[in-house]
Amino acid sequence: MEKVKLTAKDYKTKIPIVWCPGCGDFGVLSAIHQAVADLQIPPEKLGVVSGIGCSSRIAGYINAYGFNAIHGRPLPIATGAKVANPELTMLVAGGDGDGYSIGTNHFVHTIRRNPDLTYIVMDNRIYGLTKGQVSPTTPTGDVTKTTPLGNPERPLNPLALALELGATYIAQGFSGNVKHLKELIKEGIQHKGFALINVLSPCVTFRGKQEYDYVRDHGVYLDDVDHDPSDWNAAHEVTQWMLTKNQVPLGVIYKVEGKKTLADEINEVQEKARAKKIYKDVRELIEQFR
Amino acid sequence: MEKVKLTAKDYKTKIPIVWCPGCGDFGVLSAIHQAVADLQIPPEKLGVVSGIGCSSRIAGYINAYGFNAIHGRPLPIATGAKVANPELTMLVAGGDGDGYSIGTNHFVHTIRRNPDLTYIVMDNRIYGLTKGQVSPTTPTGDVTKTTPLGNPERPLNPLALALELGATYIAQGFSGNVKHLKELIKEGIQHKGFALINVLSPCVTFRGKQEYDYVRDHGVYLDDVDHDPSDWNAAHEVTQWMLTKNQVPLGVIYKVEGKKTLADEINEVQEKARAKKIYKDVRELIEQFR
Amino acid sequence: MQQEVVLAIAGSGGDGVITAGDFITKSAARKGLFAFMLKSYGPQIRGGESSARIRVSAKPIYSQGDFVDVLAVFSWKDYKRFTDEIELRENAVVLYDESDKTPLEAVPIPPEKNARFIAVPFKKLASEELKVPLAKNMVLLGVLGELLNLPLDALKDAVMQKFGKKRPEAAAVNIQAIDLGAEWVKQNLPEGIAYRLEAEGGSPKLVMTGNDALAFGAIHAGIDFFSGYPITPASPILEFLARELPRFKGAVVQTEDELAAVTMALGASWAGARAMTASSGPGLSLKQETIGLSAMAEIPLVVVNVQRAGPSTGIPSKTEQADLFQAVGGTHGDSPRVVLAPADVEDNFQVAVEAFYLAEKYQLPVIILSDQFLGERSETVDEEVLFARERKIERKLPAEDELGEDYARYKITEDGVSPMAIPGMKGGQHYISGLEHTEKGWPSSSGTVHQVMSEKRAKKLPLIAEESGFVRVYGDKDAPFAVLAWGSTKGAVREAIEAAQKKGMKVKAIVPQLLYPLPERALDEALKGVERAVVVELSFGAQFYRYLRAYYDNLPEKTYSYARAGGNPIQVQEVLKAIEDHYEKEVEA
Amino acid sequence: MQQEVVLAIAGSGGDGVITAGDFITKSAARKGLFAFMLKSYGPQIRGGESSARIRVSAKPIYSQGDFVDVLAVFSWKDYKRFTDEIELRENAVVLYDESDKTPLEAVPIPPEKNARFIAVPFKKLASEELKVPLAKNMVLLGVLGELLNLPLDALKDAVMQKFGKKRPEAAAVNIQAIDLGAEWVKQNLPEGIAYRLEAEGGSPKLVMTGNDALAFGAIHAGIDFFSGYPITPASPILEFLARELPRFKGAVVQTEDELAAVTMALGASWAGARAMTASSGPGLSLKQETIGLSAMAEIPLVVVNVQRAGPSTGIPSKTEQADLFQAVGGTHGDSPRVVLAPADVEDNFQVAVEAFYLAEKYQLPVIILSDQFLGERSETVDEEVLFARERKIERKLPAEDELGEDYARYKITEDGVSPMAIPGMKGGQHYISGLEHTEKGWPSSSGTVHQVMSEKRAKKLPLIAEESGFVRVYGDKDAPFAVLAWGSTKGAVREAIEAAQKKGMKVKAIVPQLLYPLPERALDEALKGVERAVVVELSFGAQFYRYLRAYYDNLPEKTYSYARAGGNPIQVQEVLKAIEDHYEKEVEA
Ligand SMILES: Cc1ncc(C[n+]2csc(CCOP(=O)(O)OP(=O)(O)O)c2C)c(N)n1
Ligand SMILES: Cc1ncc(C[n+]2csc(CCOP(=O)(O)OP(=O)(O)O)c2C)c(N)n1
Ligand code: SF4
Ligand code: SF4
Ligand SMILES: [Mg+2]
Ligand SMILES: [Mg+2]
Repeated sequence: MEKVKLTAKDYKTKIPIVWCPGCGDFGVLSAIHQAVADLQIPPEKLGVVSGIGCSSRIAGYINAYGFNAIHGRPLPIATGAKVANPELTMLVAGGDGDGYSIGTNHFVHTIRRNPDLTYIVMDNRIYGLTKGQVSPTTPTGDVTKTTPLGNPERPLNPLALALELGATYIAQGFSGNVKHLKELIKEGIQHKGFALINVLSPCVTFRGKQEYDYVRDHGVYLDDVDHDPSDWNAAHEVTQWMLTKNQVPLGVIYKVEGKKTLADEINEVQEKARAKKIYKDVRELIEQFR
Repeated sequence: MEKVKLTAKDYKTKIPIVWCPGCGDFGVLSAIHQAVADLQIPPEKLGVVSGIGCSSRIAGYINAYGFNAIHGRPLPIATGAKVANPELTMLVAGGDGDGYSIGTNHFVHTIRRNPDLTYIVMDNRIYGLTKGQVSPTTPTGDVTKTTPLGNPERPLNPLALALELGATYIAQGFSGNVKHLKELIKEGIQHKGFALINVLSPCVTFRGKQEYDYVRDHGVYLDDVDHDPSDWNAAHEVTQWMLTKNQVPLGVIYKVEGKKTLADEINEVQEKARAKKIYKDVRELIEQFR
Repeated sequence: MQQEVVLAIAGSGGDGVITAGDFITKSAARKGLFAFMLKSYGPQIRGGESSARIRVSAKPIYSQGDFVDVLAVFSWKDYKRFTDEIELRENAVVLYDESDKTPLEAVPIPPEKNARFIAVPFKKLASEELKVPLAKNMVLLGVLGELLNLPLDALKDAVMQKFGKKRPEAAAVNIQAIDLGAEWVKQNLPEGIAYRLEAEGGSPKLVMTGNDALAFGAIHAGIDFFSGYPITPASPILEFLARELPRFKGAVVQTEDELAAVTMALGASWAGARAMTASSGPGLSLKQETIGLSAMAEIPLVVVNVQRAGPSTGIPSKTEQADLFQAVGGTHGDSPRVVLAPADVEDNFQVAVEAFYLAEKYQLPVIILSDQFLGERSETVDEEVLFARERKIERKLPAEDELGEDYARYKITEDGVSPMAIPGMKGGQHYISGLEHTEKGWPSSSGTVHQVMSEKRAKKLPLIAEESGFVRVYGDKDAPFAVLAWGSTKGAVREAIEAAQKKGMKVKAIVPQLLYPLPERALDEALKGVERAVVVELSFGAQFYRYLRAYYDNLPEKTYSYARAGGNPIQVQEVLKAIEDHYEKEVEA
Repeated sequence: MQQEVVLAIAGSGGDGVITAGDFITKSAARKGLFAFMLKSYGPQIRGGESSARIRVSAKPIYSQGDFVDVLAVFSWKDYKRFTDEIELRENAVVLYDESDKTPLEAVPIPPEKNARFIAVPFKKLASEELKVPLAKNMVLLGVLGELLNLPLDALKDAVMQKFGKKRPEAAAVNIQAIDLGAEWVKQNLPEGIAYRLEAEGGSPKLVMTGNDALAFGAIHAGIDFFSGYPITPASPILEFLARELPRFKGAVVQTEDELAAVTMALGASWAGARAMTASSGPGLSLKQETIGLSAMAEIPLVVVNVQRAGPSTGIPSKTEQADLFQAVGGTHGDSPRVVLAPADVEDNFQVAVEAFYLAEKYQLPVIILSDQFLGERSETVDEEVLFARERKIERKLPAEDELGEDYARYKITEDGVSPMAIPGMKGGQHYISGLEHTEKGWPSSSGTVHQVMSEKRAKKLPLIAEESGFVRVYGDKDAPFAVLAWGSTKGAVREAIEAAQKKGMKVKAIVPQLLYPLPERALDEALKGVERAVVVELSFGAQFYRYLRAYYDNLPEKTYSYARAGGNPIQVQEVLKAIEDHYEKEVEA
């Protein structure tokens, strides 16, 4: 066995953390620190791209190449980076607002393209950074700053959506269980292609402590029940648990390997193109203009 | 029986049509003309909002309040209009690029909000107006201007996506069968809430005539088979036919009534708010600042 | 006789610093005093440092005040974060919690300020006497109230208003705490500390933030529809309207992003509603395409930008005036629009009304350039001033005989405004688009049509520039020296003008409320006799200075620029120095 | 001796008008002549009207030519759509298909043009002799080739190149058709029609469009990654790169929208690639937020805007120069960037190279403002000129000893450029964001830090302005009168200068290739001795004129504006008139 050199501590940074005491995102951060340590990913080969939100600040707290970009756009940024620099292990992080509201278009089409990214969404079912407005995952009826009389809308189900779109690794974690979450992240990183990890990561400031209790009381670990993550229909049923059984599934909901990634596609195109014609010098392009 | 006054002809306009001879969109236009005539919708009560694309030009060819807006944004524009002016019958029209590429975010969240709109997507599986680039519904392997060696990507399945997102009226039509399509549109307009009608409307210029043949040869009318559109699982299976059976389902795939619309939600909020406090004069708002 | 005082309070998130500041401001307003309160937060979402800076005065005030007279801190650690923002006046009084044992030499206050330090047992009184450590901010309130001679009754009223109904016990404890603090001052204040405001105020005033004033103004203007996406520092507009607009049967939608927010508002307006959206820089960048559509399709639209420091995410909680270029020219193409700039909290209300007035009358996008400093500060406001300017808000509709077959949505008219048929109007059916079009709205790719329609759309601009009341002048009307400013720098500029006048300089300030199109004639009028000018602004790139050069023909030849990056609001001293720098030169010449 | 000729061909979509135009242009280039071809389409996607306008000359030409010498039409109906765009020279030769029986009095050509009408049996020859009615455009080609004395061999070569391999039968028929047309001219051309180009050309030239030149230039500059979303008239750049870049192991992604396009390119650049995206106005509006991120996070990014007439959807197929304000200031905040403007097809290639050079060297966004007229026209290009300007494209990386714990991504340096660690570099790990930040990239909300970092980012601009080769001067270097222009108006301006000189005026043209930051010193140099100037542009709002006023201190006091809406490209006559209007005045004064 190879000697383990890097520990979780080696992935910490010195940037002061701005999260509120008790914020779920601390758990996610620990899980990431431990996951990349377990996998011994050299920090310089690790990229972390995030959007904007409390959760997105995480890019600064990991010893890596961190890019806390703009709201809603971490997926295309990370896709570009991964295409340009395929050696990088690329984590993408953000909030429910970032990923499932302003970023939904990219969410849909990134899944379609299947780049080898691990997308960790810290779903606190609220807009934290902007101080408590309704998010697309806020439960119906909940009072927020912009739904003072209760949220009239129905929440989006990102797990079901990802499944329908053809994602090949879909998991849900809980920031209150770092050990479990760490394993999900590791598996996501090792999965070839796009991996979605939705993490219930309570915002204690704008959703209160009961959010922790909710997940603790209603969480069901898929390892404890007879769930086959390679079975699409079973996975689909699991994605509906919150509606059908008031249960929060935790674990790997769906996973299949072997789907072409964006890198595979790009390589194929390059090979096909070069099979037709290879230029030795840029100047040869001139021929088509004569 | 009431005397029918308006005919399809009354819904035509004089603006010169720019579509190529043979374009599928002509069929969609006829179907709309006939549908609104059948329903005797007064032209001044009809709104047609579209994005940008060949298909989106349709807003100019219907005697109505037509708004050929900007690329990808017809859904929120129509939502705003419908909220502001609930009496209008509001059609939204556009292409596969407009709705399923640049407009996907609005597609997702409009379905969640469920405004009472009828959204007709002229899906020609290509970008027509910009002269033949790949679209999110272009089949894998097809050669387009931007995939000269064949489209490496997997197409999006808008029907399945809408179903997963909770749409309550989902239908697919074919511009080659105007009569059938007309009925789908009428049903969509009469449906309370968001109605999606995906219309296979071939682009003869950039996809060739075989696109017609494909639908004709592989189309299966749901009326002819034993499909129950109120059964979600059955509907889901139907949305997969193109992949699983190389068949193109035509007809109403899913339909349930009774889901709250955006207008219902807005009314509820207004009622709740006014139950708490009603201002007789704007100036009374001042009290909170004392 | 003490006419005014600038207070600063610094603490951690849990310390209730902002609440204390709010109560002081409210009670000052009730006494009829003028007040101005600025909040500032550290990067922490909760539990981080925060500070409130409150200026209270018997005379009208226009800025936050450069120097702090009285500083109150719960801990030196928290205070440290704000040294950039808080400058003490010489001999300032510094109240600090006695439990913070930092030696005074180590405290981040320069010795040359000669501050008078007073240790106060804020925490101890709250914990020991009341057993409610959290009430320390109310103890502080009592201390400050007594120190400044604010009416304790008014402070207590403010407490009752906030907690009375919902949490009567909390209210009772807080009131006790106020008394404790006041009592402490009476017993323990060293001799020679005299910050008692002796002034009598006028009639009671309102206190509101600029964001609330803007949202309120929009309701006054008859807004029907608002769609927005949260963003600091514009979210309070969305929140205010989400709460209040439904009571007026209006609708508010929080959308999935800014693209939906602006297009939804445009759709509502097209269908006949008065519609608005609001955001800050990043959101405005995303809205540019639709602003162009509003201009091209000639659909009224009000777009608010509560500016923050940029570029990119920048400093979301800090102010700047650097979105001017974007407001004027951020859209592709030659795209007519109106840009309005409120300059204080009252203005936020009035400019909202003006925005609807102009948008509806001229059928184009109106951008309101507020900023964080304007939007988030609280200020005393006079009710009558708020409602003083009346505007008749109306959209030009087609007459009966203009409808039918020949109805031309973009009919060329003298003023460039064409009667707009609203969906639902019989015989008004027509087709519009963002494409260049003929009078009937039919798409055209003719260069001639493009020129003619560009002229048609542009015709509105000179008329808007002639609308009255959009240029304000402060100071000596005949002065040969002017400060040109816009938006939230107005306050400091106005006070600097007064200070310069006191120093014997002949100066005035010119502050347009309408930035685009420039009200040229009113500016000409205001600039009469001006030989030198300095343009003062909070934009590193001196956008206003450059904009004036580009668009205004009669700028004094000797026009200088004082511009710096935002973050902290501009100070009176800074403006005064800018005046002196360039005024001096004139004397030399 | 005829030195040049301007041809126009009009027909329907199926008529092969553009193909015919392409063949003429190519064969002229092979003969070593200079050629310039402009296409124009009606609103129809297919089957609508189209026209090709080709200017061929023995001497260098810079514009489309104001007047048409030879017009060929298949049907008068189609031609009608282009009367706005095609002005005949007096006594022009008009070839029309004899099957169109419209009486010549009813033809949309003003009688005062005194055109010489010649009925030609294009269709008949193709249908009857060849049984291939579609070959009528090749008959036309033969007619024109013979009429102009173009080498028929070269025409046939062009045909072979296009069809020879894939469709040999088509090639054979086409060649026969060419012969038929040429023969018809020999037999039937009335006396006195002499448009034979007598000139000998130079060495064979390339023919390319501006869009292709730009994409080719990007490949020459070593582009690794391109992401784009289709839009007229920028799509050909995406299409060219989708075809060619994979052969160089680069990657191209067609994204879901422009937001993804620009952010994906930015991500690729952050990870070390040379990355570009391209769009037109509406897409650029959507990209503003990310352009600001590129500026703030200091990540190189090349963004192409092939401008079209706006605002909003405008006229997608027509040109304009009205996105200048947006390019310079469309992003919120004070956001440094570079704006480059190619002025002809060759320039598109070179500017692409310059763009990568500047973006990589200075770590900021570079916007290329091309336009529809530049992007879609075909022009003869000299291979050697294309590759003449060499630039060393390099990103400043940290030295070994700068890496590690203390690595500061935004280290303040003399030139404002900080060594950039690329993901993968050991010890270079760091955190960046669009937030204002310290040298280490840590977020900061301090106003002081904001000012310092604004200065740091702005330091690059004067250095860029000093980079050489960005201002071109044409005409009389010592002239007291100058035309200031940018981008695609250059061609007409340059020819107008020549015409004015011929008329005895002392004039020059000054055309900066770098628009932002303005190369002030080079402009000062170019403007030496200039007393009057006119700024010529295709923007209704006179954006360049206003921009120069805003940013350039030494504009001659008497600087005038000639500006109009786009649609049709600017003409030599128009510029000449603008010169005369303002030059005259000088003489009077
Ligand atoms: C374009 C743009 N719009 C809006 C914002 C303001 N904004 C910052 S974070 C955020 C949402 C935060 O919610 P989420 O993504 O769920 O993250 P959280 O703070 O809850 O972790 C918003 C709306 C922005 N920065 N940029
Ligand atoms: C913001 C923006 N991006 C790109 C375009 C260019 N554009 C016009 S239509 C279109 C797509 C057309 O495809 P689709 O929506 O499928 O309509 P179709 O023409 O096929 O009916 C694109 C990309 C635009 N007008 N605006
Ligand atoms: S506001 Fe909520 S999400 Fe943000 S740091 Fe605090 S607890 Fe976490
Ligand atoms: S290009 Fe295609 S979609 Fe567009 S009008 Fe022609 S056939 Fe129809
Ligand atoms: Mg959240
Ligand atoms: Mg399409």
